[in-house]
Amino acid sequence: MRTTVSIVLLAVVILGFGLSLLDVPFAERKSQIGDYYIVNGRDQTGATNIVTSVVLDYRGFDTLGEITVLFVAALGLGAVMAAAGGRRERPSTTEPPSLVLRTGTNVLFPLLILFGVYIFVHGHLTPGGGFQGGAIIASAFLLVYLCCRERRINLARKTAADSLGGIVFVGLGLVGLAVGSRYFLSDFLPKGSLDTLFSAGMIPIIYIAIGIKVGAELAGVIDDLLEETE
Amino acid sequence: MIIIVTILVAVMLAAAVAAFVFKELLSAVLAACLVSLIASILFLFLQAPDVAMAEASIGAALVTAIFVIAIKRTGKREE
Amino acid sequence: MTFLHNYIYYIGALGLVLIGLLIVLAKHNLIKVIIGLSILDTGINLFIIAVGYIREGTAPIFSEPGLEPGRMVDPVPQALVLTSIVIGVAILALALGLAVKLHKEYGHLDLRKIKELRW
Amino acid sequence: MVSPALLIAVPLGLAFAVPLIGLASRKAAQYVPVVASLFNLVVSVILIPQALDGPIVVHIGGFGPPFGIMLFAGPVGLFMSTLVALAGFIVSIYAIASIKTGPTTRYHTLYLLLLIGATGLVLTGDIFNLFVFFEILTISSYALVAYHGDRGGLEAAAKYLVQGAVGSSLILLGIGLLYGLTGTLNMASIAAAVGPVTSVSVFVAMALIVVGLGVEAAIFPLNAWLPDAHSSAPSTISAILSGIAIEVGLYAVVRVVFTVFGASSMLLFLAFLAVLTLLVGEMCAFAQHNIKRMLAYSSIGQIGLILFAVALASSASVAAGLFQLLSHTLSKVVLFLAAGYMIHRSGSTEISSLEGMGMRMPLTSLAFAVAAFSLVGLPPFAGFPSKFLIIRTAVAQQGALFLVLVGLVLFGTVIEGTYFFRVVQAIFFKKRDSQPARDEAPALALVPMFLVVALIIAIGVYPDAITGLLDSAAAELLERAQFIRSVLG
Repeated sequence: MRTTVSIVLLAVVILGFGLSLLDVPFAERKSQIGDYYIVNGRDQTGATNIVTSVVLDYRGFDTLGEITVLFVAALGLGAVMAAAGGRRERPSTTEPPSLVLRTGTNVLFPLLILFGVYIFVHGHLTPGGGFQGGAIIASAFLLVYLCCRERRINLARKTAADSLGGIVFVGLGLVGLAVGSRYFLSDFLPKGSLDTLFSAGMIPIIYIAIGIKVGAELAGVIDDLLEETE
Repeated sequence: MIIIVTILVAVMLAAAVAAFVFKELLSAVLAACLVSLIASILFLFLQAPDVAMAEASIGAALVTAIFVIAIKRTGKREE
Repeated sequence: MTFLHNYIYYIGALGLVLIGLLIVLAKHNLIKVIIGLSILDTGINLFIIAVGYIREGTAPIFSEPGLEPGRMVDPVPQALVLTSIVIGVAILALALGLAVKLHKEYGHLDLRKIKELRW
Repeated sequence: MVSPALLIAVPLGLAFAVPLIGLASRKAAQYVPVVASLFNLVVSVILIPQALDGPIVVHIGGFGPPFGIMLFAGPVGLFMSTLVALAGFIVSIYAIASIKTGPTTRYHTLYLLLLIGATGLVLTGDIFNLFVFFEILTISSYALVAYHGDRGGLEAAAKYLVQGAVGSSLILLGIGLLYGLTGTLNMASIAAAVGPVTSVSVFVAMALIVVGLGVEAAIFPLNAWLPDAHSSAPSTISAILSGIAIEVGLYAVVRVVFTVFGASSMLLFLAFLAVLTLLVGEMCAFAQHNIKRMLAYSSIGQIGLILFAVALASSASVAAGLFQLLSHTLSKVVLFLAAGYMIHRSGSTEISSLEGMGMRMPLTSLAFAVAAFSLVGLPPFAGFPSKFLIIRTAVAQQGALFLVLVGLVLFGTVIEGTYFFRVVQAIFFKKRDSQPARDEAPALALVPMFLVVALIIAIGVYPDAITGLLDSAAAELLERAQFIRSVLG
């Protein structure tokens, strides 16, 4: 019964939506704004990756909101999981991890961290950025949890990384409000020369802050979900 | 090219249907992971490498991992 | 063939949206519902990226000299989808946390039987 | 010169710092929301005179519309952000006394983030940015509803989350479609591009966005989550969800329908939905035995009333609707906060267990009664002029249809009066066999409640103090061409 009703309901929605798609032709230019970013993005922001210049400069406020959303979810998950009791010691897995797994983890962990850092440091030049790099860093921690369940991230350090990442972003935005063009989140740093690592004003700094913050938050999410596994 | 895309879309939709049908939650999650992976390939075809990377590292890898952790701690089967 | 050329990505995206919504509406297991939300999100992301594509386009990255700005795909939808992917994982993580806690309280995740709050 | 961007940036910076502060001292963390919301209150009030001269448009990052994101701090935005900051300030003081158990640092951070989400939502002028702030608002409310970790809270949060997540997916789908149709995300340039054209596709995009936002605004039939969530949450959170979150959701619906799409053909339909919401809410509230569920259903009824006034779309009726929004927020905050301590003392949420509270907690009961009378619409409280204005402007609309709708609205308010008088009567006039000793709520809880009570009376006596702001807010919502001009030049 419920399935039938939902199918009928969905059919109406999809029909209406499908009809309106006729007004959105595939593979044609729909927006002058995208063109403007492509043409002016390099000069205005100094980044060769235009997506990065949109994410961090033109629509940087969205990204500030986005890291806030992740911050909210990580905190909320922590609050929900901690509601019944405090943080507990996690019992180690019944059988100790094999030598291969342990060695593999020890070798891979720094490599993954390095790869994540590479991704977010080069966010303004190549595909990738703070979010992708942060996710890779979190997966390095996931690997550690798979190998040695009893290891915990240092809560104070995680919180500090998380908070400082956010504070750097907001702080840079407020400095932009105070100096230069006097707009919140405006880029007041020199742009440097195109296509070099030290260019694009504050984009690399913000992406490093985001990368560390996202990595800490996602690792914290995994840590919270693993809490008190029987 | 268009044939590859068509096949990929067909497999992706089949995987989504599988996620609907499977009673075993782990299988359903793996089907959803396949959906994400194929979507990430399609993002690459649509010239969105940044998004493809995000979808692969976040949508496919991390989300699947936290799903598996959550399923391990709850029931393995639907109903 | 031209039909496929024009609509294959839209079909894929809409199909995912449809199946995702169907799972959310028709299933009773909370984890299954969350899987549906994740598929729904993927479908919407695919749709938004498809909106920004242009024929024979290149990625909006000036990675090598000689790339024409006129042939680059629209970067705005890509920026939106990056945001939406992160928001999606945020919601999923919180939802799974709630599911784990609910399972601890009730021993099952059947939404039909989780009904304390009725007057 | 103060920039409206500070209304978001400063609290956000503080919110990121709370976990660090909490590491040093758990006590200090609870004062951060108080400080942040007080800051926002002061800045909003300072900005209001400026906004009355002309809306303040802030280009974030220095990129002008439609290329960058902008904040649009007009009379409506600042009215709402003042309200958010005021309610946030009151409830955060109360929370110092009442939130003692659980991960308190996380509670205060999430609470502050909820306020930031609401503030950003009412100030932004970009539709995708609106979606992002909407997510901040809703995700923090999901987590806060489950704060106590009891069965009811978890269940309510899970159901709220599933419905809210589907709603926000629909919004995103609508935004994607809208971008495909108009090629822009700035509200003013969308409004300019959509223009007078009403095609199916524009309607579908609007329907998707309005339905998604309608889940948060608790418009019938999208409000199944609300009674559970508002009654299972901690009382502070119930107060803020009822007093701020649904109003902000309603603001978003109104902004999208009026400013972005200019959909005058939708208005009659919205008025019908509003009356339906009102009647369903009030009738369900009447049937409740649980005080918090009753207040939650009453919020649904009030949202219906506000939406009804706004959907009439004359400048007087929109102003009256905003006035009702103000008086509802003030009353509902006090009602939930007072009920919170009564429930705490009596140990039960049943209305019957509140009997004799008039003797046991006289001041709390007094605050409850004043807020209830104001909500019902008795003079000399703030609810009287607002309700009176709604009825007067609705009758002024010509047509028998409107008279029928007004009749239904009056019927709804009569029901509302009945159940509130029933509760007040139980509190003051029913005697218990064994009367417990006087046991008043702590001063930290009483002071914020009586601040609002004073405000309710002050506005009730001098409604003219705010009508100027409300009138120009109504003008901002109704004059779409003016909005487009002030943004795009």
